[in-house]
Amino acid sequence: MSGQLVPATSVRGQNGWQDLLADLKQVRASLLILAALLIFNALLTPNFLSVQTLNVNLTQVATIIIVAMGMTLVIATGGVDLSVGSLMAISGVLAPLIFLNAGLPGGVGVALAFVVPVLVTAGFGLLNGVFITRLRLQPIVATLVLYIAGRGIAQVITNGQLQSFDNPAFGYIGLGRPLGIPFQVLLMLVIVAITYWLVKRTVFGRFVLAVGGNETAARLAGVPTARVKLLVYSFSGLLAGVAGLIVIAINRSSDANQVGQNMELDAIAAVAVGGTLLSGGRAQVLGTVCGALIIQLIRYTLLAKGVPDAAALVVKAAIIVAAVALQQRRRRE
Amino acid sequence: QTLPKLAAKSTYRVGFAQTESNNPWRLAQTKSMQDEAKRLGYQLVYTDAAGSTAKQVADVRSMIAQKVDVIFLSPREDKPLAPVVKEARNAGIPVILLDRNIDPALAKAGTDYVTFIGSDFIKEGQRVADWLIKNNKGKMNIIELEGTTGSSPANDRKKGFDDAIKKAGGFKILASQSGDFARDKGRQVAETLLQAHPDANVIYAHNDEMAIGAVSALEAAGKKPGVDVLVLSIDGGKEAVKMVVDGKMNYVVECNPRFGPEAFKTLQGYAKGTKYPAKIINQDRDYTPQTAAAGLSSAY
Amino acid sequence: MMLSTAVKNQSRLLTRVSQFGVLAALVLLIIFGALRYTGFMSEYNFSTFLRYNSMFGLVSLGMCFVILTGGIDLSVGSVVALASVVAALLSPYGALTAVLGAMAAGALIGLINGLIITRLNIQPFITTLATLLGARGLALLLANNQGGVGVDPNNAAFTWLGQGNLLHLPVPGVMMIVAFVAGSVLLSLTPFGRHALAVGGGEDASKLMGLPVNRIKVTVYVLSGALAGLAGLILASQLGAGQPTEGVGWELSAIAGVVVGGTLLTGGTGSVWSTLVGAMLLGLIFNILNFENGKGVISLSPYWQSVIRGAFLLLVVLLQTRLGRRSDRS
Amino acid sequence: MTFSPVSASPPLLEMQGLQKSFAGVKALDNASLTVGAAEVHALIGQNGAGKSTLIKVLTGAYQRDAGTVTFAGQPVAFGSPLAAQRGGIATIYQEVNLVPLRTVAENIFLGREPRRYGLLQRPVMNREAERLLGELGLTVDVTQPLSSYSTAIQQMVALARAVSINARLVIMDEPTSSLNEREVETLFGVIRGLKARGVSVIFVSHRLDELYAVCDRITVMRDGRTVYAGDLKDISRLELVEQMLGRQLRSETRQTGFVRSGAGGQVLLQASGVTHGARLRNAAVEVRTGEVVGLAGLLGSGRSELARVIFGADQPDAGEMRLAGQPVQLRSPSDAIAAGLGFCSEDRKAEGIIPELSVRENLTLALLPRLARAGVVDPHRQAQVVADFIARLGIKTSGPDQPIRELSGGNQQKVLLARWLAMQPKLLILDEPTRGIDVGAKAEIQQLIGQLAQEGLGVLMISSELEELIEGCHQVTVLRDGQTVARLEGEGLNEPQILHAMAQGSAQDTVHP
Ligand SMILES: Nc1ncnc2c1ncn2[C@@H]1O[C@H](COP(=O)(O)OP(=O)(O)OP(=O)(O)O)[C@@H](O)[C@H]1O
Ligand SMILES: Nc1ncnc2c1ncn2[C@@H]1O[C@H](COP(=O)(O)OP(=O)(O)OP(=O)(O)O)[C@@H](O)[C@H]1O
Ligand SMILES: [Mg+2]
Ligand SMILES: [Mg+2]
Repeated sequence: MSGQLVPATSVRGQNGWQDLLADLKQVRASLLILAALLIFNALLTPNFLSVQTLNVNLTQVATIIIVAMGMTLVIATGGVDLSVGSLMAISGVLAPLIFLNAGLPGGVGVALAFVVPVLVTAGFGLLNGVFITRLRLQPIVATLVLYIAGRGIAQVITNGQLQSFDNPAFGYIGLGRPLGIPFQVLLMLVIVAITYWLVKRTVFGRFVLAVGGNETAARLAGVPTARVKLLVYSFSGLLAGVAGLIVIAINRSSDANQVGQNMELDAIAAVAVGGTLLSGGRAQVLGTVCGALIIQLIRYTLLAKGVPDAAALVVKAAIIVAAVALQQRRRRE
Repeated sequence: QTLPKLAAKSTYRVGFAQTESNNPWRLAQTKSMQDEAKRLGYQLVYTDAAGSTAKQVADVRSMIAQKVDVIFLSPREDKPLAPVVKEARNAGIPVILLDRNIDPALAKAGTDYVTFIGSDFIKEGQRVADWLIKNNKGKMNIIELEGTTGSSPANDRKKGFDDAIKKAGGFKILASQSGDFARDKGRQVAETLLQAHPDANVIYAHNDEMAIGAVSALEAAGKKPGVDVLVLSIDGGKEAVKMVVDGKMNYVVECNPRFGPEAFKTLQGYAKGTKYPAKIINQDRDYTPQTAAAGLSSAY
Repeated sequence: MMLSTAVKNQSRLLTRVSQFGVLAALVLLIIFGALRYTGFMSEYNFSTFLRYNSMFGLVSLGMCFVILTGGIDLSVGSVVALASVVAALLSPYGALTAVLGAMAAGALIGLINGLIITRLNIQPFITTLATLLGARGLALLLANNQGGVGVDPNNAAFTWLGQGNLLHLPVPGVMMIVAFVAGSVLLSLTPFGRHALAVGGGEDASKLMGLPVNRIKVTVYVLSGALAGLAGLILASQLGAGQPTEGVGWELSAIAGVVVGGTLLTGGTGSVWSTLVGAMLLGLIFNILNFENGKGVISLSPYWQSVIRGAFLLLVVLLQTRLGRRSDRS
Repeated sequence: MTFSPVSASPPLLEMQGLQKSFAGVKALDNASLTVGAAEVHALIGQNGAGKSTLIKVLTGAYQRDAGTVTFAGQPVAFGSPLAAQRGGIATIYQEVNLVPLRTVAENIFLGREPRRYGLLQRPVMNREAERLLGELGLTVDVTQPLSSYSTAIQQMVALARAVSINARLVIMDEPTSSLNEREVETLFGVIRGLKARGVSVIFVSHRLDELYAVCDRITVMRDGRTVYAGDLKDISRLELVEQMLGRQLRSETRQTGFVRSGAGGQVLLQASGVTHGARLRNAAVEVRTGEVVGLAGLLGSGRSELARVIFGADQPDAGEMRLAGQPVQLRSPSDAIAAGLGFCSEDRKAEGIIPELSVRENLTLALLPRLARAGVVDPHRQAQVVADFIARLGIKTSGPDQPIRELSGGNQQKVLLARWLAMQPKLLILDEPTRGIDVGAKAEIQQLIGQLAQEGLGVLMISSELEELIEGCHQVTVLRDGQTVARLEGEGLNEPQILHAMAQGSAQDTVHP
């Protein structure tokens, strides 16, 4: 058998930038919508073109994007994670309990407050994974359990009471501004980069797509499907935990009833508007970022223009449908 | 039909149908009720409707089925709870309404329920407006952070404030959007509105939580809360009153959630045969930069 | 290659067992309640229970049909709210107008769902997530941002629909039972029901076998919308006001009810009656928790209640799938 | 190009100048097809030639880009398979397209259930279904879900469905790929019956023998074009294959391309007493290095199940397995892969391909961990492996980035084979590796298997084609009802012996110690 090699030039996937460009091309529908929204606002919304506007939007969208990164991977495996909002509440409730604890020396308490809650929510994410892989529950049902019970757990921990605090060291995650850039925005960028790299470059990323594309086939090809799912749901839980910390740091208070409310819907909408099919087998990381930005900009625009809440809901619904439809038309072409 | 009698006993089984428990005000109200019941040695049968009127109706009915002695009800809305109030009366259970009233066309105090204890939400809005009118520094541009869309405190606090402001003239409400009574949402909405309306110099929030969120938003935008922009709020929780003391907020109207003592006193009085008026309006304070420091220790 | 008769019968039996597993759980829970709480078995509690839970039953029925075809309808909660407002607004023009209006409003949102899903090819989850927002917005707009839209107090017929009795049964309960009987006939005795199941079991195959897949899908969403509309009507009549902010999270209760009833979210199989049992079971847990609280032995905060509800859901679903799977295997 | 006209009577179906592209790929390029009345028409061509596409365009599953279709004298353009069905065309599509969760009877009658007053008449439907299947020589419980039956039975159900639709034209896209010879005979009987009733049949198959057995006329497609049409009796097999491949052959390609070498070396795999539920009861098989072992048996005899158990995809209830003499317990496919096993399953669509992923990702899926350092994939090595195998196996694809779902069935199969060959396994298990693959590719694959064995690979191959087993295997193990009933090699390895063992050989007298 003559093992003939195709000349190396025809082999794709060598240049990282080309790769990135190709990916951006895939999500150009979302990019176009995003551009349209930006232009609309630049022309019609007063004071839109300013650094502070950028700051406001990026800080507000950071948590959605962070959670949506985990959601992208979960959805790529053909699942969905409804529990993210409740997990945010859990991490948000745990952190102040730790750093306000008098028994711990200041620095240690804050350090633990960053680490422990996130590990706990990752653990809950793992539990979601166990429900799905070991107990073989469908993802919607499995994560619905923690969606209901998770917030309850957070509320039980604090008996529903709001915890206020003023701790600059901990607050850095939500209020810090290295080089004038909000810290949570930097954190978000790092998490996006990591997720993108996971999907593009690692074996794990391919396995995620394979599990979502055809689980039986993946298993027969030696993909450790259960482990892949456990990891993905843990990752989602971990990121939800991080987002929870950011939210409470900005507000200098933790409210188990409110932290992360409706986050699952925002994150899923971001993923969908970003062009990832909910049936699994694909992951458009950059698309999700665009999707989240689109949703954020819609919200900003409607608020800034003074559109009443009720009407804003209708407009938001229409834009989500239009964006997803456009995205899919593109793909079919 | 008349109100059922309540036998004078040493202890009672008392129902308390709460509307929701997703904000500090409600939590404080519930705690106050629970503490007072415990102090008196009564058994409190507590339900939480989680923001659903339909569930609250079912909750009250389950209390009727359990034959509690008295029902304290914080009706989520003024019409839907009227039928169950009558059902309770017919089942021989007196009802005392807390913090929100029932449409007088559908149920009457003295015949259908004992009385209503609470504050007047419209009045609260008015009081905020009155303070602002009095402290008018000319050219006031207002951002209003509304409560949960469709909820009665949001509607009433808006109505009271807006009407008074309109009548006074010379004020402009630049934007009025819902912040859902929540700190985080209030902060985000305030951030956006401040960005879109840099000329705003007053923020009126329908509750403390949103006002505290607005203070964060102002700080993030590099403005001095309480100085560059006046911050006004309703509720009067400790955190907000502290902010008035610190000069970050300017005026807070109290809406005291500590219903326990008053509610149970009314119960005992009713059992003894005391007659009550249709409404018992709480004597709510307010906190100005001058009075806040003194009131801080007693704020809830 | 054929299964022996004995094995076959055994497998049938086990399928039954899995179907009746939830029913058994329901009966056990009722017995538990009857023994433990006074007032639990009263006619009053029974009718209260039905009045409130009939709305969940109706929404779950619609959801069941949607899920059978492999779809999902997240918009039902908002549709209930929208329909209740429509019913309240129409109540001065007669009870029938209000009934038809509420159901039409629901059906209209269902139609929009169905058309977006089939024509624009957008997945049901996303489509109905969008209409969940949109219908809520519409409800608030129609209600002029007020928390409640008063019903015409003079329309006794309208009030009867939610608050009246028929043959000693609450009217909403009767409506629910009638709807379930009709739903059951539709599912197991008409070609439409079989086709809906087929679409859920294999959409491409159904298309190649010549089924009008799109029409079937649109129909189930319209059905789900109309049933949510009926629930909205009951809501408005029972509360004497249209409720634009009601129904938050009902979609998840409905999904849970359907799943607890043993229907797979992937579509293709499922049963109307076990959905009813599933929905009632979830309602009963609320009722029992209320009574337990009233007993005062252990006073549970509402927070513990949601933890318990989550755990209960997990437990029932697990039991359900375990039993179901065992019957599959033999 | 002009083709000899059909007999005097006007044709039932005439398709002319058909065009169809998918995302720029021309699947049909001026294709034509003419089928006479009461005629059994063969449609052949290499994998990806466009046969299935032509059929789907006809039945309205796809909309054509250009061309005319005349059916029963009328120009038609069916908007959907339903319209085609109503118009008198019944179709069995290539991948069995039924609804697994619904019962057998429902699958047969879906869309045209017997009803009264708008209500379903279930007993009537079940009785009718039983009768229809009975006519095909099949007795099954029609109230059970279709998924509880094997691919072959599902294929027969699809057949029953097609036959029971009162159609003037029945299309069968590779109906025989999962049938055994007895069932193929039944099918032929059905086809002849249809013909006798004046119904025409379009029959797609890669097995030339079958074509000559039942077909009257033939159309050959290549690269989306119709390259030959005429009476089957006028064309020899050699000419037919030349038309298909588009090149001159020196002599007719042998049906199988195995190179059988001397018997193998040490024992590689030893499985004995394997039991799994009711489907496997005491099955045993042995493979040596460098040996191709065939696994024969009737449908449902447990061959696939045995393969799955060996590969760790299912856990046996009892049984012993040794690899290179060491007892092993494989708990999952990844265990098996780590132990040097590879497994190409029989159901390409459900268990093989990951449809959304590219050829590249599909091909290297199992290999990925080896192409990676610290979990990061090396794109250069990956690209190299892919390019290498695309060339070696002659995979027809527009490039490694093409999603595998866009490839024709045969080419998908090649990608899956490449997935395992790239692993350089010690033992390769192939379940029906040449099912649905055209003659050219089939010979190549068989040759490849032979060659790999020569290089020391052990192969366990399931096949329903006796010829393939006899010519290509050193040894054939026969299963019946989940039991190993015979192990044939050397002189004993011939068709009558295998058939005998498959059909009635008893475990006691034929099993070798
Ligand atoms: N849905 C589709 N999208 C893109 N390309 C397609 C699609 N369906 C078929 N093709 C392409 O059209 C060509 C013809 O495919 P078709 O399935 O008709 O071949 P075939 O002759 O039936 O092959 P086989 O014998 O392998 O079944 C192939 O190149 C295939 O890749
Ligand atoms: N007794 C049975 N009852 C129901 N289904 C059966 C039975 N036996 C076998 N089957 C079905 O037939 C399928 C094929 O069986 P198996 O894979 O063991 O045999 P096989 O010889 O490989 O047949 P095939 O040629 O269909 O691959 C099984 O996966 C199973 O779904
Ligand atoms: Mg084909
Ligand atoms: Mg097989």
